[in-house]
Amino acid sequence: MSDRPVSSAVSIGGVLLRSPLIIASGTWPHEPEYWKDPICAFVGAACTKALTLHPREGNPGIRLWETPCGLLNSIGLQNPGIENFLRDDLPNISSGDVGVVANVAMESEEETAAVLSRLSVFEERFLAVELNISCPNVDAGGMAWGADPSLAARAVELARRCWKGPLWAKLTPQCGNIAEVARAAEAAGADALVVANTWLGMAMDPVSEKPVFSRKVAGLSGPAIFPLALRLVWEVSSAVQIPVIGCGGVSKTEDALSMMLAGASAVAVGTFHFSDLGCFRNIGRELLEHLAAKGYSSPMDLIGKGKK
Amino acid sequence: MSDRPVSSAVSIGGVLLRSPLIIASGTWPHEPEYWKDPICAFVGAACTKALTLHPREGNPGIRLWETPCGLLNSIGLQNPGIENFLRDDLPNISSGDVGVVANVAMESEEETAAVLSRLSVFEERFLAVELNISCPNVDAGGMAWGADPSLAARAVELARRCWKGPLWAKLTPQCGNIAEVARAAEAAGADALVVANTWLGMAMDPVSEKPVFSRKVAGLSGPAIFPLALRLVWEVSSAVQIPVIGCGGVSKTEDALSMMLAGASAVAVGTFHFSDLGCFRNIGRELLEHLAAKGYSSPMDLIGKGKK
Amino acid sequence: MCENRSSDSLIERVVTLSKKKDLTKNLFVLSLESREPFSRIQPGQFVMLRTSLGMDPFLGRPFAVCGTGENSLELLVAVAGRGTRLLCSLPEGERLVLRGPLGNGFPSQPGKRVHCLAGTTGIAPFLLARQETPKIEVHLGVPGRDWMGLATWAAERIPGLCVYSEDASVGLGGTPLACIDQLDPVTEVVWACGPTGMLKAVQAACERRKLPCWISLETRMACGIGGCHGCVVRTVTGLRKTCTDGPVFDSREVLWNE
Amino acid sequence: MCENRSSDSLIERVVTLSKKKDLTKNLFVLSLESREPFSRIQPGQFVMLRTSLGMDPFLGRPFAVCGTGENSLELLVAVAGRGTRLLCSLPEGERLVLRGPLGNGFPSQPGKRVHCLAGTTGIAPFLLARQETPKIEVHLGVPGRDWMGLATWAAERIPGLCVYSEDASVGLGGTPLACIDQLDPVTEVVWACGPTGMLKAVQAACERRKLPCWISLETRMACGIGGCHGCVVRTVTGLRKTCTDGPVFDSREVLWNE
Ligand SMILES: Cc1cc2nc3c(=O)[nH]c(=O)nc-3n(C[C@H](O)[C@H](O)[C@H](O)COP(=O)(O)OP(=O)(O)OC[C@H]3O[C@@H](n4cnc5c(N)ncnc54)[C@H](O)[C@@H]3O)c2cc1C
Ligand SMILES: Cc1cc2nc3c(=O)[nH]c(=O)nc-3n(C[C@H](O)[C@H](O)[C@H](O)COP(=O)(O)OP(=O)(O)OC[C@H]3O[C@@H](n4cnc5c(N)ncnc54)[C@H](O)[C@@H]3O)c2cc1C
Ligand SMILES: Cc1cc2nc3c(=O)[nH]c(=O)nc-3n(C[C@H](O)[C@H](O)[C@H](O)COP(=O)(O)O)c2cc1C
Ligand SMILES: Cc1cc2nc3c(=O)[nH]c(=O)nc-3n(C[C@H](O)[C@H](O)[C@H](O)COP(=O)(O)O)c2cc1C
Ligand code: FES
Ligand code: FES
Repeated sequence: MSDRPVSSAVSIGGVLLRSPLIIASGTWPHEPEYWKDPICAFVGAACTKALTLHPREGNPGIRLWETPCGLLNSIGLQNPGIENFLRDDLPNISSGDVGVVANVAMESEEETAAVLSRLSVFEERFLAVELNISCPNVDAGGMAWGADPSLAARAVELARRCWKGPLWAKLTPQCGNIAEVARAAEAAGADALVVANTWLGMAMDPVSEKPVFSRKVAGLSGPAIFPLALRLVWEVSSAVQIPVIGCGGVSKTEDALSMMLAGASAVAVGTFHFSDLGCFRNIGRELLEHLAAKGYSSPMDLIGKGKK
Repeated sequence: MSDRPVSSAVSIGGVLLRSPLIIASGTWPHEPEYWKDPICAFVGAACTKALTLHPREGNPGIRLWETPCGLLNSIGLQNPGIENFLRDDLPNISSGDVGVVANVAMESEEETAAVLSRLSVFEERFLAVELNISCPNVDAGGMAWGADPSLAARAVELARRCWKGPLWAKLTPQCGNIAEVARAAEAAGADALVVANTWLGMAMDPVSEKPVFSRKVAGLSGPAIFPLALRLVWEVSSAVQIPVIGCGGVSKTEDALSMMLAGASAVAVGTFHFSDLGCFRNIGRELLEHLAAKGYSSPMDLIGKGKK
Repeated sequence: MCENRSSDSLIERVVTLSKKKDLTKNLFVLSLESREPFSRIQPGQFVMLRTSLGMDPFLGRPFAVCGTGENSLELLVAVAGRGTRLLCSLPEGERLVLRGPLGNGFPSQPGKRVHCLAGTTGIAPFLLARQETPKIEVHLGVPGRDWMGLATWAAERIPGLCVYSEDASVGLGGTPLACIDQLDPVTEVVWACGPTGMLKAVQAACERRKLPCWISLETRMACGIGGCHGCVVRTVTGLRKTCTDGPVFDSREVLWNE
Repeated sequence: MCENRSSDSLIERVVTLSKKKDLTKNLFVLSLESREPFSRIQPGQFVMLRTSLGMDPFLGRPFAVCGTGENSLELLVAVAGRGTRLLCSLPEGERLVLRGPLGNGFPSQPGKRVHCLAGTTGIAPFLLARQETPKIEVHLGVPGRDWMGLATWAAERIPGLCVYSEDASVGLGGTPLACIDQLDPVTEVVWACGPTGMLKAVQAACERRKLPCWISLETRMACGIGGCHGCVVRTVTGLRKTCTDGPVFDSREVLWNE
């Protein structure tokens, strides 16, 4: 038990966050007010939408489908391309109150290298690069890079060469053995692992008798997948030494606590804030209350405690 | 369009079911009234709890944990053993109105062979054997058999030798490539595939700061996983010629229709009937209404139609 | 812990369902009261509404605002599926969570004579517009008799409302599009809100007559604030987000999604 | 389609929340009305109750029946988490889905003088028992002042009810276990219902005095009908299902789960 006041700050492989709550990639507007307090008051960092070298339109047709306590999405990396992002979005979002994590979609090695060298010019504006080797909504690249330990290693090595700042690798649940992929990414130089991205699902329209999405499959996120993501966090954090960021279905303070007890150093929230923008404030406050009640001085005291 | 009256009967690799709705293994009482109409009026078959050679106590501690639109379970194959089952339960359940599918847990090869030869003595009392190579709630065997194509093939070959009746293999989502496992099971002689079992998840108790379940991980089922199971059904039914039985999260008529459009010949319901015993009747009726409205004469007209 | 899912950010607030009026089967006017006043709401702007009970369904549902008071607003909600059924089954006094007002409404200085064409609940933004600009003309199309309650209620609020139904069972026979041929492209402008099929027909008819036309689109939405990229529509200037770039667009720009 | 999740099997039925009475903060008596009459319900039997709104939370919640009429029954529900909070927030008139009555209650021919020991809502089965067998004696333990409303309400229904609280803020100081030492193992029997900790203490005290004792257990349940094997408890005769073999067991048989 300690009398020190509780601070919510955490450190992720040397990156200091004022709170362990992170806004997950692809879910947050690139508008200036969303990167400032009070909206972000309890947020430690926010991830950009996935960035690619060239502008991308993303997928045609229906892109969203609500499921029981979940959401299927097939956005498909829509983004303005790295140059437009750096010119139009970065000045807006990097002058706010919350740190920016650049989510970089793994494309071809040349393209990814090009994106990372452009980002390197603005290195001090980013808390970290989150290398997305787990997008289920594109044909080439995407999730395939994260499905296999040797491909994951190759992607992370490439990124490590092109980006000197903190490097997070965002893993996919769609792989035979996530612990092996995690170890490969660690060995290749990742500073932290984001566990994980969306889960491959599908929806069918019984009226048209066709798959709802143009690419047939889509990524499942939201509270429905929380128990699955928690299991991955437990597994991966037992397999590697580097910090793990839990991501998938977090909606409640208990979820954030559970992820950290299972070994996460921080927790990302995506889908749930679509329905509840107050979730950061609620979770942030209740987390501090919980720490105080348990006599902890920092959320970092929780990390991996459920394993002992 | 057809004027013939709509029948709900389907055939699964030669096994005729009066309805494509199956009650999933491990969820239904072995009491006589539950195998009779009216409770079963809209049910085509019901699976027994997993059977093993010797009696099993299952797992200690908490066995159930509700999650958003889902349920984690860690029952762990509790059952009275094959002899007690044959003596005490079989006479009750095989004299009802609904066909019995014997769910056989894959244990060691000797044990499984012994169970199957005992079942063979009563072959005519069973519609089929469902070989469970996908239980996530035991240490040895269980899901490991379904994680790998060659192990799956070995398990199915063994079962094929010991059981001459219809043989279904119940696959696990926890495998690198389910299409390969499915093809291996088909080649080894399975007559149908059940796709799939529960998804490996976890729960943590923030108060005790420990995993909720004694085995830490547990199996996630219920509406939360429906989009994930549907994707597996789509994938597996594209990979094999034998019939596929969709299983995972079905709760609505749309879900049953979606599974069949994605390639399933029948649909199992487990967790959802815990909360709604009327679901069989509702889905059964609405399925017939849907078929009639669309001018189909049989649910079999739907199978795989979403792929065209 | 945060199970009540309340929120006190500026964008989201807890409101009380102060009144629920049913117009016809499956069609309700919901009056919502807020502790804090609302900023001025443009016709065409919308809110996302959800319950705080359970997490299924968990996304808010988008609805155009059809009336405002200082601390209150009104929505016209048709039961279309699970979410709207749940919202319309709640008792008065229930607390709900509201995000908004969101998006861009119809032009605030049209400068021309405005003709509003509505398909069923598409009348919502025009009820609000009429609250502020009594000289707009409103045409409402409904499928038939079942919608009489909507026509009657809307006509009370919009004296002079023209109602149409294909079979002439309510109001005139035909659709609100009938008026388009009489309009003058120089002095008049069309605003339309309703099902996509109707909007496409309005777009085509106005195109033919070179009439300026603004349409309010409906797309699936998750966030309503420009975060998810789920609500995009194809336009002549590329993909645009219905929630933040719309939902009201110049009809000449909209290319739809096919 | 089947979104209303109604059911017309014999085991499950739609009921109406005809009355909701709050006894104290977070403690309610729910009266449920059914179109079909209920079969006779034994004290200790329970039902599983769920809403038909949304699928989260989706499992029914188990509650002992505390009162019955011909077509109605009453439950005493404490808010303990998400599910009970939702159930207790619904308005009168709401339709709910009820599974049951389920399980085996206290012995119907005890043949001895019955002393019922209840911890808070554990009084539910004894309210029902008293409805039928006025000569049982009931002892209720509550944590303190906050539970005064329960004590008052229960005392109206059970004249002569003995109430205890540790700090003597309601009724006598101490716990219902106090009476055990005065009982005669030959002519008297104990029935107990309440939190697990209390039941263990009652079990131990009765064991010591060789008093016959029946206890009603609470375990997590998914189905309530013996299908899921989720509710098992370790007994001298092996694992037993709380839902179908219990929830009332002879206390000498129960080994608990640790
Ligand atoms: C800007 C805007 C304004 C709207 N204004 C009104 C209004 O004033 N009155 C009214 O009754 N309806 C309005 N709608 C339509 C209303 O949002 C849908 O009817 C409602 O979301 C359906 O939800 P559900 O759960 O009942 O249906 P379900 O089909 O069960 O919904 C499943 C999912 O699809 C989405 N969805 C389904 N249909 C639509 C649709 N037509 N538009 C957008 N999303 C849809 C839902 O939001 C949900 O996420 C508006 C929609 C938009 C985008
Ligand atoms: C046979 C029986 C009779 C009961 N009678 C009463 C009664 O008369 N009055 C009353 O207020 N309560 C009674 N309970 C306890 C009541 O069922 C729980 O308080 C309730 O299920 C908690 O649900 P929740 O969603 O509010 O809590 P949560 O903790 O959110 O529930 C999560 C899950 O755990 C289960 N759970 C949590 N606590 C319990 C518990 N103590 N017992 C069983 N399951 C639990 C829930 O059912 C749910 O599946 C009884 C329980 C049993 C088994
Ligand atoms: C609409 C939407 C868009 C997303 N876009 C991206 C993306 O561009 N890059 C990425 O790495 N993850 C993306 N994700 C995945 C989320 O960042 C997150 O990993 C996932 O949704 C699981 O977390 P959640 O359940 O909290 O949403 C997206 C998710 C959603 C719902
Ligand atoms: C409590 C419980 C017990 C189960 N026991 C078994 C079992 O013994 N054998 C088996 O093959 N599957 C078992 N399952 C898995 C179900 O049969 C089914 O495959 C899974 O729950 C997914 O379907 P659902 O979402 O409809 O429940 C069990 C599931 C639950 C919830
Ligand atoms: S609804 Fe999320 S961007 Fe428009
Ligand atoms: S609750 Fe399912 S067996 Fe008892």
